[in-house]
Amino acid sequence: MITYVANRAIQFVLALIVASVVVFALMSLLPGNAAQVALGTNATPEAVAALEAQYGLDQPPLIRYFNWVVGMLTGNFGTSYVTGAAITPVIVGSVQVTGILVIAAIILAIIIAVPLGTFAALEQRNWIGVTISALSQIGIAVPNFLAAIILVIVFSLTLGWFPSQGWMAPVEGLGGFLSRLVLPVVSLALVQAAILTRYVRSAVLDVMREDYIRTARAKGLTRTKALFVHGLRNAAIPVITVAGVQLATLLVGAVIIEQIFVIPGIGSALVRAVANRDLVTVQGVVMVLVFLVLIINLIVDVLVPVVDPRIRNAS
Amino acid sequence: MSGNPSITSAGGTTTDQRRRTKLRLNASMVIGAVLILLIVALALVSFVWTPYDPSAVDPVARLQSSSTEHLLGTDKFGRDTLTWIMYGARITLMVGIVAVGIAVLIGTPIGIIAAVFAQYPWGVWLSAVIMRANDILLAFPALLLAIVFAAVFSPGTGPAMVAVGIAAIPGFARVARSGTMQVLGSEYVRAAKASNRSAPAIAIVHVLPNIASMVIVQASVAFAISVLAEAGLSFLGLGTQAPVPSWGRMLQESQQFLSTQPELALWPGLFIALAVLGFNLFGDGLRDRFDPKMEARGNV
Amino acid sequence: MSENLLEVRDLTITPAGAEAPVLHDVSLSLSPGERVGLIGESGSGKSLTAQAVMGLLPEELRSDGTVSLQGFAGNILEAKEKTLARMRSDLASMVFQEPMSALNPLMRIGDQIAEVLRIHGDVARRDIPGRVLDLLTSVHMPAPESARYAYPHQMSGGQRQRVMLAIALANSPRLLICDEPTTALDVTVQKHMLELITERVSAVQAGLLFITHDLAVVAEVCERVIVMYAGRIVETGSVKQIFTDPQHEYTRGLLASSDLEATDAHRKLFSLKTARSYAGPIDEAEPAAATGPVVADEPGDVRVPTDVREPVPTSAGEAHEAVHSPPLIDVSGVSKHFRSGGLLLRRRSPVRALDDISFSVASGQRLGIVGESGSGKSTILNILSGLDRPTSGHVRVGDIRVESASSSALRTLREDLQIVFQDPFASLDPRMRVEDIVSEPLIARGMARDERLSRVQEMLLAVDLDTKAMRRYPHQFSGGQRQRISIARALVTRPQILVADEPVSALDVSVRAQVLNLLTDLVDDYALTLLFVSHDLGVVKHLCSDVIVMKDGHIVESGSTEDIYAHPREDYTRSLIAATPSLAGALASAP
Amino acid sequence: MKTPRVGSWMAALAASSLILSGCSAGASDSGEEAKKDSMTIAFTAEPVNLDFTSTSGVAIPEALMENVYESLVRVDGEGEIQPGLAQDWDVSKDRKTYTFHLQKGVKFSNGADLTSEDVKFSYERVQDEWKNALKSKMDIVDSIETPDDLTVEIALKKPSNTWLFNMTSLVGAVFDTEGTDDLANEAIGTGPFAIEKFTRGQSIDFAARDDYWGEKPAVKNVQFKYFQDAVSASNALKSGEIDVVSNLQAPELAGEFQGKEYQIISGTTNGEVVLSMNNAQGIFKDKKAREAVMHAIDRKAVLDTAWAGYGELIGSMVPPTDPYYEDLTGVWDFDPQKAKDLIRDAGIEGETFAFTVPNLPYAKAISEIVSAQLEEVGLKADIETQEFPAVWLDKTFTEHKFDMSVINHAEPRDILTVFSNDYYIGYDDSKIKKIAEKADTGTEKEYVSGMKEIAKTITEDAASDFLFLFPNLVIAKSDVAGIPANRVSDAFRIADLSWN
Repeated sequence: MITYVANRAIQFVLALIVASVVVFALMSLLPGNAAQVALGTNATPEAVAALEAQYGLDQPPLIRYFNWVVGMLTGNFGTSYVTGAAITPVIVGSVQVTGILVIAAIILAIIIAVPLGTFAALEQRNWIGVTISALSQIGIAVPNFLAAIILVIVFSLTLGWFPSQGWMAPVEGLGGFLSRLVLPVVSLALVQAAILTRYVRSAVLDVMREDYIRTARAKGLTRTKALFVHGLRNAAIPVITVAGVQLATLLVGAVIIEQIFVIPGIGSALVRAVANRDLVTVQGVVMVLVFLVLIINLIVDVLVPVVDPRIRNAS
Repeated sequence: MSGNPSITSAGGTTTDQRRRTKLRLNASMVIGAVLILLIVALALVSFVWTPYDPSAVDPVARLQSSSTEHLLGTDKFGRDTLTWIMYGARITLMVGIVAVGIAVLIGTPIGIIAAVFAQYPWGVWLSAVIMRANDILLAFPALLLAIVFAAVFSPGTGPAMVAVGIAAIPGFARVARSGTMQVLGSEYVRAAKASNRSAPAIAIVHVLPNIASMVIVQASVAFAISVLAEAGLSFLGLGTQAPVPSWGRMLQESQQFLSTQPELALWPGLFIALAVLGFNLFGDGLRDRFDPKMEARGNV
Repeated sequence: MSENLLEVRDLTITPAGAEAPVLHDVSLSLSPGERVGLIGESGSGKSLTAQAVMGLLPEELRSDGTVSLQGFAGNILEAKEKTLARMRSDLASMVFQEPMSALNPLMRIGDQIAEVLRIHGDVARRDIPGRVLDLLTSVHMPAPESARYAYPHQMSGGQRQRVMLAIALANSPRLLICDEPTTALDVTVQKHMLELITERVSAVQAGLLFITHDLAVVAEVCERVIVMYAGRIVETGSVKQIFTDPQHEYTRGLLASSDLEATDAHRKLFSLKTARSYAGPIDEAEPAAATGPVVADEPGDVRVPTDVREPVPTSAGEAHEAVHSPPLIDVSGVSKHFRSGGLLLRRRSPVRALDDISFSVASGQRLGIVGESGSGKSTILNILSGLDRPTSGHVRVGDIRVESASSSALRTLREDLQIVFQDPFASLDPRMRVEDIVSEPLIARGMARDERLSRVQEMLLAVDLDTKAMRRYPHQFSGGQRQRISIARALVTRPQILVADEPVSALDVSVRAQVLNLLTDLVDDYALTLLFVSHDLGVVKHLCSDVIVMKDGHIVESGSTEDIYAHPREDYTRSLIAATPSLAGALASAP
Repeated sequence: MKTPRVGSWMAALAASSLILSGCSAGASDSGEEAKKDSMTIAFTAEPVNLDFTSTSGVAIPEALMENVYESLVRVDGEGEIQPGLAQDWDVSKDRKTYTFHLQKGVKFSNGADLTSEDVKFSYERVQDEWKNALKSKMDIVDSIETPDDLTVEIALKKPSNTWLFNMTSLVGAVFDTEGTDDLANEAIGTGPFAIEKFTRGQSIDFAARDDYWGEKPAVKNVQFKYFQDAVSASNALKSGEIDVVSNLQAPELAGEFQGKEYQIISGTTNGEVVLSMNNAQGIFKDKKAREAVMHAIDRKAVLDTAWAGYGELIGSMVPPTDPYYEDLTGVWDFDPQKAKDLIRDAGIEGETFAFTVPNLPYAKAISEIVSAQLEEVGLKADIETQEFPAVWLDKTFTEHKFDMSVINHAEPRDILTVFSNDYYIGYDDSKIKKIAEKADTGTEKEYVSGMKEIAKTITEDAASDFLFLFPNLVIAKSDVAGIPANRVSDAFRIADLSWN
């Protein structure tokens, strides 16, 4: 297992370095700069030049890149010359917010998808199975911002069960935190649940054809019991990998839900920073995102051998 | 003693069983094809005829629900929604197909090359590098690509499509790589090697046809995600720009009228769902049709 | 009705949506403790019958008729899943064919055995661990204490099948059904398994329904035999009566084509069509085998065939002249070690696949390589065909030194040496038409398209396939037909050497005879040198003039086929020969 | 058809998620009694930092001016200049020296007393250290004297009618001599409120100062909450989580607040929505082409469809609240036929022009209807949407790569800056330069008549088409009082807010 971890670590670091170069290059492509944005419509060329000097934008790119990387290595993403505030707390805060939101959404998606997908596979011949897979097909087609708006109209404006927007940290008030979590999590979870249901259904269908399910039935388990006792764990492996990819894409994918529900997540921070051409913050946010996604990939790669002894022995 | 049920003289049972499964499989493919043709028809007809000129503004007839002269009602500028749905079909089809096209044409070869390299001792780390680069691309938020492209090339359907397409590459690379590894492990590839076929020839002749079904499934799901991503981008002002009609933007702009005039969101949302449903069903049908493993087992 | 353990009346099974049934009015019965064999080739419906008895038929099949089991109220075919579940592994249990995939890969062996005890609750919870240990020892599992904590993938095929048997017999059922339990096992392991089954079944006084395509195995295990063909029962009777005096034409054909020692006038194996002149099994090989007192077979009660059968003269004759000219293939001191290491190439104990192998093959010679799985026979093939390089030692094929050959030299080697693979389903690309599959080796030679097509037609005729087959896909052919396509592909470049890697072990008995006859004709017509790899001694004995016996990467013994079979020098060879079930041997010892 | 299916599915899921949420605290958890001394106001553009000396834009002064920072003078809803930190002031005969007498007992939020020294320090700092280009409004100041702690004498280089008005804007803000080291994060002012919490991208919380020199504000805690999405803001108001939506960016939603529990205020701002044309180069260099556009655009239809009719039609770059306002809507009447003739004369029939549109809600809506109307008369718009502020500022504003654009110029009294030579519109200001010079130094009356003449000349030159005055569309709960109807100064004054 040690060589496995060692070479994964090396690949991890290499990936981060390459990502940092790509991010920096992409940012320098962006037209317009922070100085212009700061001075807005009543800027004069001299004022813009002076501000660029103050922001250090006039230094050659290589030096800016190294200052930034050195800063990052020491754990501080530096101060944003646009907002004048330290970047690290902004990133850490917004990652926590999006983290809670996205993990809750994926968990809810799994809670919905596993039973639905299994049931669709078990009943694939009769109308229940067909409706579930049809629903999941249509579910994929529902954009999450449409689902969000409908949820707000139904559950917030007419029924008044939940607030229509806003974010409250758990420490400030559990009731407020939970009630503001429900609608955004449900709107995020719907599409993911629909996609996951399709993968669970095909994973369970594959598992049902396996010989050890037939053995389990020959041992005296009914068809459904055999599937639940023996099948589901084997079906878990493809589901884990898909859920991992979904979690990774949702980190930024949730930005639209963050905007509708006014939640200060990492996606909104990224959009705001790019709009203000606050390049240092953008680079910091993207590096954290890349780091998180690589961590998620690592967790999935570690989880799989935990579930499957065959892989555990091989590596 | 594998499961092939045919013994020379008792052929009767197997052919009708295979014909039956072929019939059932086609059901999902046929429905899918019909839906896709409906949307393609909408797009094609819009080149020739539309009830109104899409840019024709009629402030008096603003925000009407469906009526005789405006079948699906009008938007806040008084433009005919049915016309916009027909024009929008073009953009949505283009976005879906171009984005998936980019992802398939770049992602699949990357996957195949990574798998082929993994066979040779010197290629193992190269394959690892390719797959890690793939992870980085997965880690890169599609949204950031979209923002940068929109800023560099000015926001519009083009940059949005390309960004969504690039973001879908990792998915195809993974599917292609695992599929190719399976095919390269098979005995018919060993046989091909034993008869002097070169690695590229094997990749084209043996690998591509055999992983086609997996790529098709991935493509049908990717189509759905791309269409929705473009709609989402228009939410941030990055997708198709005014006054070009696109279902995504119609959906996003109908958001303000949801409680007063919901059908403004209903029609674009419905047609996006039909398009996505169509491609998914067609994808499933195609995969089962070409996948002998599925046919031998005869179940859907 | 009541005294019979199992009663099946007019069982008919029809797939949903199809009219023609797959099983037609099958009726059979089994009295308590009786051991009955159910023989038939793939597609005969024997497995479906077994699944019907256990209530494990796939959903999309409609079944009519009645299946009643002693101790189970009502017709099993109409019972609900809940009531059936209580019956399974309590009254009747089943062992399946593929041990590799029959156990849940994520669960330890001990837990999977304990589960069947827990389900039926005959054993108190705290005694279950003890009971699991007893079961493992009862199936002669080595080191049962550590085996219970192992995972399925840490066990061999034979050990897994023992676990399946332990599970099946855990609650001492009244009826044990075995569906081809030993087909996937090596010969020696199969022998122990069969002995174990008979021993455990009699210990528990359970009835046995044994399903197989291998007549010799049935003869060894069962008292009565039912023969099925195309979904119908064609004949039943005692083992002796069926195997010495078969009534139905199909039974006789089956008997003839599975007897590798009998050849017809043209020295061809009997096949279904040519079975009429088959005289029945003659056990002329002196039972030198050490195991058990085998009474020499009285020739009296067996009709001596008209023409005197003598060993195949031609090949032996040829072998003598070939000695003078230098051998076509020369392998000396070859070893092959596989080193498994990650990116950092950490030192891991190397796997020694081949250890100092030396042999040579004269041109035109027919050499057999015999050995069980893991003996290294496939590794040898890989090296000879240039797909792999030896770790040490050198290999010469014609004038090419394989271990140091350049890639272009390897290309010419591959044109002279072609392989026929084992699994007819996996060795043909499912998405290519037959004409492309067979012509593929010619493409690498840069032959023009029309010349390639004419060559393909010529080869298809040579393997008795009509040229209409060219436009069709592999899944439209039976196992036997696909193997012919594979042979056509191998011979299309007119190679000097044909390497056959277990070409017939995946085929039905009746089809096997046709393919072997085809091989013998082609080897003669194209003056090929044949390297025939197999774990089946009978096939090698029929086809090859000389044989090498391999075990764990070493050559245990080598020599002409007659010497090795008549008086094997090494114990391993002797146990291999003894373990190969032969029809005549079984009949001789049958009561 | 689609909504019910989604609805039923949602209901089932919501029920399960309701259990997940356990104790849902109901819609607004701010109880009845807390409502009285706190208020939440929704805004759209959120401030990047608190330092308007180096970052321009509407958001920062909107939050800080008259709430945290105060100037010597302020302007009321009707555009009249009122006393601020200066109790009163007198102007010398040659109108070049202003003597301000400061209020007594004024304290900064850090406890320091306000003295004339602070005023001198603040205004000299504008000239030397400010990056914000608005600092040019202080160029006219020659010297600042402080005879005693409560008197400030400011001498101008030459008399100016606009200088005193300019002092009501953020340029006139008074800082404490020790309070300017971290302006981006800390705002130390003399105003009625101090900043309690500033969470970037989310909200600013103001707390009333009990040591304020003037009248104490009725509402103690005010929160500015920033909404990227207009629909979320209106939903938050409907469900009672916020009390006021300042400047609703989706005017169509206003219709849903007709009921008695809400009030809709549609006042004026200083924002003129300008359909700017590139006068220096390209198709609209030719006056005829510009005139054709003026006739081709039906400004009423643009207002009704793009911004649901909220906002006022104005014929020039001057809002009604400015003293030199004159209704010039009649100068260019909607006459498509005349527009077609002009286009034929100018020989630009069927030509395409580059229409750069910032991706702001009002701009995108306007571009759709304007391009349709121009197409009617034979001018084809090639619309290029540009990310605002970065790309629009870079390509259109700085590099002048455009033929036509549309933007809301929100700065007060910006007619002279927007129509100067080097500004992005590229208007030839030679005709109006001398008039502006005379007006500024002349008497009050001369100033008003001079500025009117300038506004008329610009409109007659068809430099740009003034579509409409951006409305100050405020929607609030019916029991909220003291909301500023018109936005004349930079500030959104919260001191007058109260519950009744």
